Amino acid sequence: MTDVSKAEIAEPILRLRGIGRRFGGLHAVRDVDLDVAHGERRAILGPNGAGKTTLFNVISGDVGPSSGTIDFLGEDVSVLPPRARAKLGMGRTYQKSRSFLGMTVEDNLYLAVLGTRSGHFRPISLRKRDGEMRDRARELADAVGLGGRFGELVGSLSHGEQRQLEVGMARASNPHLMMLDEPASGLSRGERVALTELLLSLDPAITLILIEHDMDVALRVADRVTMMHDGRVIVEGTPDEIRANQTVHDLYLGRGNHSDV
Amino acid sequence: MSDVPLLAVEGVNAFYGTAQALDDVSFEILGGSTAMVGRNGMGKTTLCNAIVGVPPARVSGSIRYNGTELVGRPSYKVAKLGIGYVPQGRRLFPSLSVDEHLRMIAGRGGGSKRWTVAKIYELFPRLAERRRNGGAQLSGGEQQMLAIGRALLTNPSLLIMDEPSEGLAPAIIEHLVETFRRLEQEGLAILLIEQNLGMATAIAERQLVMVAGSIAAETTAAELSTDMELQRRYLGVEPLAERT
Amino acid sequence: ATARSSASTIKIAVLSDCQGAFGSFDNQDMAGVVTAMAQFAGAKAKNPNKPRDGWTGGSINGHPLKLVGVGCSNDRADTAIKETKRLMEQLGADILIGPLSGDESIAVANYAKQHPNKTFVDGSAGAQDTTLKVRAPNFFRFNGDGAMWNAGLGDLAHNKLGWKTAAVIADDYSFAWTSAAGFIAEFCAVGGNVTKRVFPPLNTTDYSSYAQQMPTNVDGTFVAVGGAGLIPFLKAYEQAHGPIDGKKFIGNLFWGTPGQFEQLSTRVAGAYVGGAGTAGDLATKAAKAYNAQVGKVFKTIPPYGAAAPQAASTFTYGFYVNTWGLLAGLKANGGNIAGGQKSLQAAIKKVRLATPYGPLYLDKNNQAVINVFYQQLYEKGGKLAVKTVGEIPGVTQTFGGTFSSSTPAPGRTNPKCVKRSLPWIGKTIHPPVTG
Amino acid sequence: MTRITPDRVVGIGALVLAVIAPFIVSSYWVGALLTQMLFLGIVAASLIFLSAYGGMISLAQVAVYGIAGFVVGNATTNGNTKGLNLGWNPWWGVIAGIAIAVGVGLLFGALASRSVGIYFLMITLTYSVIANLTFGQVTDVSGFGGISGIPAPGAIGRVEAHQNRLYYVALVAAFLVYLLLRYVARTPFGLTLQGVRDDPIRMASLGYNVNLHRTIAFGFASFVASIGGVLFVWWNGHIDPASIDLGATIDVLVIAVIGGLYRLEGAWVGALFFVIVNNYSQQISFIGPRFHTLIGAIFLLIVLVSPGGLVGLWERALELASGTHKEPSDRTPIEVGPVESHV
Amino acid sequence: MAVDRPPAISNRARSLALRRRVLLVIGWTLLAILVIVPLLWVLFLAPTTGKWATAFGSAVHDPKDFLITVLNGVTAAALYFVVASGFTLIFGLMRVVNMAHGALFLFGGYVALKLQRGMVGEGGSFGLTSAQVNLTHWIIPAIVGTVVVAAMGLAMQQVFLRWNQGQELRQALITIAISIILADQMLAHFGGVAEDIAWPRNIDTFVNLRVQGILYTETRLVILGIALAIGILLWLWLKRTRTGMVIRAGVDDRAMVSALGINIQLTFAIAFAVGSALAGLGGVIGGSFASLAPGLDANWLLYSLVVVIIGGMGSLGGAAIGSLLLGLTSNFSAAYLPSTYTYYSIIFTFMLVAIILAVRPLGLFGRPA
Ligand SMILES: Nc1ncnc2c1ncn2[C@@H]1O[C@H](COP(=O)(O)OP(=O)(O)OP(=O)(O)O)[C@@H](O)[C@H]1O
Ligand SMILES: Nc1ncnc2c1ncn2[C@@H]1O[C@H](COP(=O)(O)OP(=O)(O)OP(=O)(O)O)[C@@H](O)[C@H]1O
Ligand SMILES: [Mg+2]
Ligand SMILES: [Mg+2]
Repeated sequence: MTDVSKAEIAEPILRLRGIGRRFGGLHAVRDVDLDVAHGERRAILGPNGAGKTTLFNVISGDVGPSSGTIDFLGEDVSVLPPRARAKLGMGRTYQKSRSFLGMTVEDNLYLAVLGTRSGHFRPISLRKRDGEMRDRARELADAVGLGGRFGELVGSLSHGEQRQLEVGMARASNPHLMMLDEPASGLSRGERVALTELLLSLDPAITLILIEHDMDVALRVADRVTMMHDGRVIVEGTPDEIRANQTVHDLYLGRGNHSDV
Repeated sequence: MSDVPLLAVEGVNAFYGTAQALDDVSFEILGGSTAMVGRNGMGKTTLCNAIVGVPPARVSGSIRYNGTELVGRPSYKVAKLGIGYVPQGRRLFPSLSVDEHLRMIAGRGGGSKRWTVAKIYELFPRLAERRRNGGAQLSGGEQQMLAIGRALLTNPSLLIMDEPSEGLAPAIIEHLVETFRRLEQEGLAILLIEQNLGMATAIAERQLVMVAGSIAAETTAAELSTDMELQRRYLGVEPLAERT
Repeated sequence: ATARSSASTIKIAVLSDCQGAFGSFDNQDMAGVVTAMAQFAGAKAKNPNKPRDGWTGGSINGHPLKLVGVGCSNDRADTAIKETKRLMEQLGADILIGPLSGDESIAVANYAKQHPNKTFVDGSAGAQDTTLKVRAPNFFRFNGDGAMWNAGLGDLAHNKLGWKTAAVIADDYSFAWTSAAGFIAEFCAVGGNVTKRVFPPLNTTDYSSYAQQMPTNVDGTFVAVGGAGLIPFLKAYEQAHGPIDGKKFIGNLFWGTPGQFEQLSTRVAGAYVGGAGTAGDLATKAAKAYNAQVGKVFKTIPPYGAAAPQAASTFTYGFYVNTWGLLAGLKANGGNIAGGQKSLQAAIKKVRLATPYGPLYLDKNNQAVINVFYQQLYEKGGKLAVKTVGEIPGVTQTFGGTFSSSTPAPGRTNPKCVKRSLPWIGKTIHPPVTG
Repeated sequence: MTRITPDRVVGIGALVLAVIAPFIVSSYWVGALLTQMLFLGIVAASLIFLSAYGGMISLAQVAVYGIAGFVVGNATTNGNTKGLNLGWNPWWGVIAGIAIAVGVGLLFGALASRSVGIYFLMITLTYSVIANLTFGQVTDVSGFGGISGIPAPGAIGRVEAHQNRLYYVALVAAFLVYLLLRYVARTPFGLTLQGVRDDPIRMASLGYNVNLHRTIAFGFASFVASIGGVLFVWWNGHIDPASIDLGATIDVLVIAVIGGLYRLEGAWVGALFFVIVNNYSQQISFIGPRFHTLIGAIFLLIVLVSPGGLVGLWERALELASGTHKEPSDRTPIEVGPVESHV
Repeated sequence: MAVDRPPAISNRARSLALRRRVLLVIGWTLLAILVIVPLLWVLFLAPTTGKWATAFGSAVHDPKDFLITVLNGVTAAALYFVVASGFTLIFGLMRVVNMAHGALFLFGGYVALKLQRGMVGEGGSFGLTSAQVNLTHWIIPAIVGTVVVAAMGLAMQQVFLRWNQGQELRQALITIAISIILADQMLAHFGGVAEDIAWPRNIDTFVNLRVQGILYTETRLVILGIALAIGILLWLWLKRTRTGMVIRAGVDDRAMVSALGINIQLTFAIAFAVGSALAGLGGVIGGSFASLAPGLDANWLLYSLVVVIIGGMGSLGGAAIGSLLLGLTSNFSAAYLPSTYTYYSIIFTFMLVAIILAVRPLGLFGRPA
């Protein structure tokens, strides 16, 4: 291993300093510092409207930060557009599904695979390359449980099935950093269990950041948890520390825990 | 109550093009809360839309509310009969602010005037803080709160909710469970579709299970939360013991 | 008798406008054609209240004249070409009468050049290029062009009204340029000076800025704004400079054409206007006979009502005189259209007509040399009326050499203001008029 | 390998008919109607391509086609009263026409690439108005009366004399355009375009340059449209601003919609229908000059009964015949993001 | 944990920052060219003689004509606003691209014109001067024209459009087809000659503005007043009642509004009728201001489109700004372009639209969700 890559491993894969985002007078995210190490599984918890999704949007570049810097893989990406960050190795899902409703599951995944590769504008199909990408799409569909609906238009999938597709699309480019925004929401219990398994079985080199209100999923998968409230990070710790933390219970989990059985 | 059920669903079929999404669904609700669970893509949303009259599925069969036939009736008339709807995916209006969502509906039509805009803000203080935000400028959970508030404001006597817990933080869910229990005691009937079994069983004693477009089983909250075999059969959950 | 019945049919098509700005004159066009057919070839109108239905019967030297189709254009060259193709190629016409307006006629003349074995006579189009520049040997025009129609006005303005300087406003396209060119060429020829030329784009709605910039320190203004723009321009002018003094205005045919001038209302009473080679109120025998003839063939010409008063319309007369020219040619060669119609074309070239509005012959470009009239608007019982006040004999297309096939076409800066001698200056006659 | 479907049978049948058409129909049909159908179909196909695969309903296709036509006109005529009269070889004219049209198309596309839905429609409509006004007002390159006497290349010869030659050239061009568009739709470029149509934000987060993609797609469609423009001026020998005015723009839109906005075949089906209706409606004597009313009514009827246009009707007929019934799909291609109102 | 050290600034980021700066410079330069240079030109630079001569010279040189041009621009804007406000309502709120708006405009004008001529009794085929027309002769036709067009728009919406709500292209084509039919029928019934509605004599006078001795025509000021009244009424209607909210919500998700117990079709019908009525009223005013003739329907449709596009869909304020820009641009380019170039004035207007849309893809006041 070269010095550079060693240094990279010592460095966090993602480092936020002083990140803030305002919407008019509202500070949706304020002064967030965050370091995520290579291969870490990080959960971000917080009450509704705490700023979790906004933080994701700032990291992925969908909205610009009002203040602060974002380093990814040791490079300052604060001014890069989303597509450049994707090419550097970020992949994400959206809280509200964003897939291509007029295309088949296969083509959705194909596009997700192609995104970080070259040849977006290629007006001819190369049998070998496309075949390989389509095989990869097939694999992904099977992995998220959509193998049986490979050829169908996404617009005719049920809500939960579209949520499954989201995860598949985020994985497609083999990103270094995968950000999942409430991947379990809308999934049935069976699918949630499958999702948890899937996340647990991910390549350990992949770094994962997860927003999730289902504690069964979040606390099982994460090895570190960040809790946000009113745009700020207020607690950080291991799942067990979080479970035991009184603030977390007061602000987020409530007295009993109805999150699931 | 008299012998007429509040909601009587009888032999309902629904199609998307040639694909059948509901297959001869029949059940009745006399009052109180009923929950329906089922895996993704089983037809739960299709059923809710069929009751309220929301496109695009083609629906046949009979759905009666207090004896009035709903199939073929435009949905605004269905809503006026006293059916409130919290749709899956929230379906807010991006062009309206939070406040406008509520004001647009408040005070319309007859019925009990139990709910007012102020009461909704009381129920979800978060919405009051965001009253000027557009429907698409809310966080996922806030959107869900607004969708619920919007439905309550129609002052329904039957409330149909399609996965209302989606995206909500655990504390809010807890809060909602209490609220719905209270409302049920005040006479509101609820049909709840849920993936969150905790919420489903906390609110409703009666549980319907939908599999592949039909009601496959009717059971109770207690049974559903404890009977792993039932869960595995209908919800695809592997009992923990079998996992490695 | 056998020779007669075996004589070949001559297939004729008419190209008129039934869409666009001139769309409502469709029936006038056909009325002109059918009247000539009735008068010179023994045809009968199919429907005395609907000229567009065409004629029945009619023959020249035993050759039946058959109407194979009426084309329907919209004052655009493209449509005119498409319709011409349909009429000539699909319906197989031998001879085309038309079209109605300027740019269409250039396109048809170009088409004619490509099809030397067919014969074309104009309808009422007045573009200068059609005969001056395109010069198709088989395209004939028995009406004047836009510049010729304004002959006499420059002489009138300078020598009778005493204008030394004038401003010109005209639509920014070729017909209006040509129309203005007729005034400018003559006004300058006799020593006047055009100090300002304004060309608002077509489709202008709000003329206020253009009206505002029309100079008031000139002796008079020549206006060649037409279509939907003339009334708004006049209104804007009133709003900018107060009521219009008719004596300080000269308009082109847009001001004087029956069916159109009525709309201007009495605000423009007193103004002189150029015509289009016609004079409806002419008291000569020939002119009266022409009106009567139209009234005999048709009772009404929709949508404008009674037929006879519409005889002097540019469109009725244009199609009439061109059809007449064609029939005169056919008569002269015995209705022979064999041999690529060469003998017919040679015969038409030699045609001389004594028209209701004076004698006429064709120049070397197949363009008629004609008499031109100008009119004056006046108030009669609270309504605007028009009377013919001047006739200029023998107007040629070249304006004494101002225009030729090698000079630049009339445009925003052409023709230049140059003094020169014109053959018809001082020869204006004041013809007898009715009413 | 290739299955025999009714679509294929009809398609091949239509192609065969098109090839032998000059031997079975009148020369007017070939020279005037069918040739016109072919190049109008090409322009409409460029619109359908953009709309079906890119979600961009462009009203600038006629403007681009006009630009190609005017460039060819200015470059290849000689001794006319209007235009630049460069007198080039017609083939150079074609190259210049297509190149300039594609260049302008790329510029148009770049400026419009951030607009979607109705706004895209409107910005492209203003392009078409600007093109129309520019050629109308700038008398150096055209002026209101336009350019006449535009020659076709020597190989095609005088169009008036050899109508079949231009017809076959147009047929080959249309066929190639059809194959090209169909092919491109399945390539990475085409699929990416469809992704951009469905969700540009997702595409950006997957690593795509959305605006660049839209721009290039627009340039590509301009290329196709400009082929139509070149054929048009060869066929017509003349072009003027009215050839690309609002009416002409709407004609092409109508052709695309009547044919069916979701399938490329629709372009030529719609064009054939349009050309025939236009040509014959006024020959119905009782309609006479009011044939626009008839045309309007026919369009209205088709839009009302079949969202998928004539091709949609055909598809529905096939379904009925085979017993499978599908709801008419109304994928409306314009999807406008909700707009906040703050009146 | 590693110590904080400044992150490597990549080449990509650097070139992006550079690109951003270049774009900024280009943007400002463009802005200067488009706004500041014309402003300086009009105010100080425009000469009265020479190659670049303009009609009036600069504002400093000839303040009176400058002020009149401003007034002309503003009052023309008022007319554009009246016509476009109905289009905004239908197009902006309901997302129906009503391509028949121009035809409705023309039809409203013709109805009023025929009625006015009937009332004055001078025979239908002769134009009237304002001296022959009193206030009633104008107001009654205006009301009738407006109401007839409202009914016609309503019928069009009920019969053809309501089944296709949300399918924007299809609706646009339906209205195109209707406008083709309407235009052809109007040509058949009202003829091809341009005609105009006469202003009543009471207002066809001049008002002394007491600035620079300007006598300004009252009719234009009346149009301005009508436009203001319409603007305020519409604003109140949409802001102070639920209708506005319901329409906007209905456009976002019709089925959901209905599922909340609101009869959205009724609301749409009312909105469509009002929008059409404004087209009719616009036709009456436009026919009095300018003229009525075949083909003008397309012009006014284009103006309405331009206004709404510049301003941003669904924004009344935007429509007002759009009208102002259109009115001022067309008047100023006609008066302050060098005299040998005024014929390009009309291109300028559309360039303006293209540039605005390129910079602000949703129009000046359009906001994304
Ligand atoms: N575009 C916007 N404009 C204005 N306010 C916004 C916008 N987007 C989000 N907000 C506000 O910012 C706050 C943070 O939103 P965010 O979506 O980040 O919350 P979240 O933590 O993801 O919540 P949830 O768990 O409910 O999804 C919310 O209160 C929301 O109302
Ligand atoms: N608009 C549509 N067009 C075609 N098919 C559809 C459509 N909506 C749903 N379906 C299909 O109908 C079936 C039932 O869908 P439905 O949305 O009712 O499921 P669900 O039980 O609500 O699922 P989930 O838990 O994921 O929300 C699914 O197979 C789905 O693919
Ligand atoms: Mg969120
Ligand atoms: Mg569902």
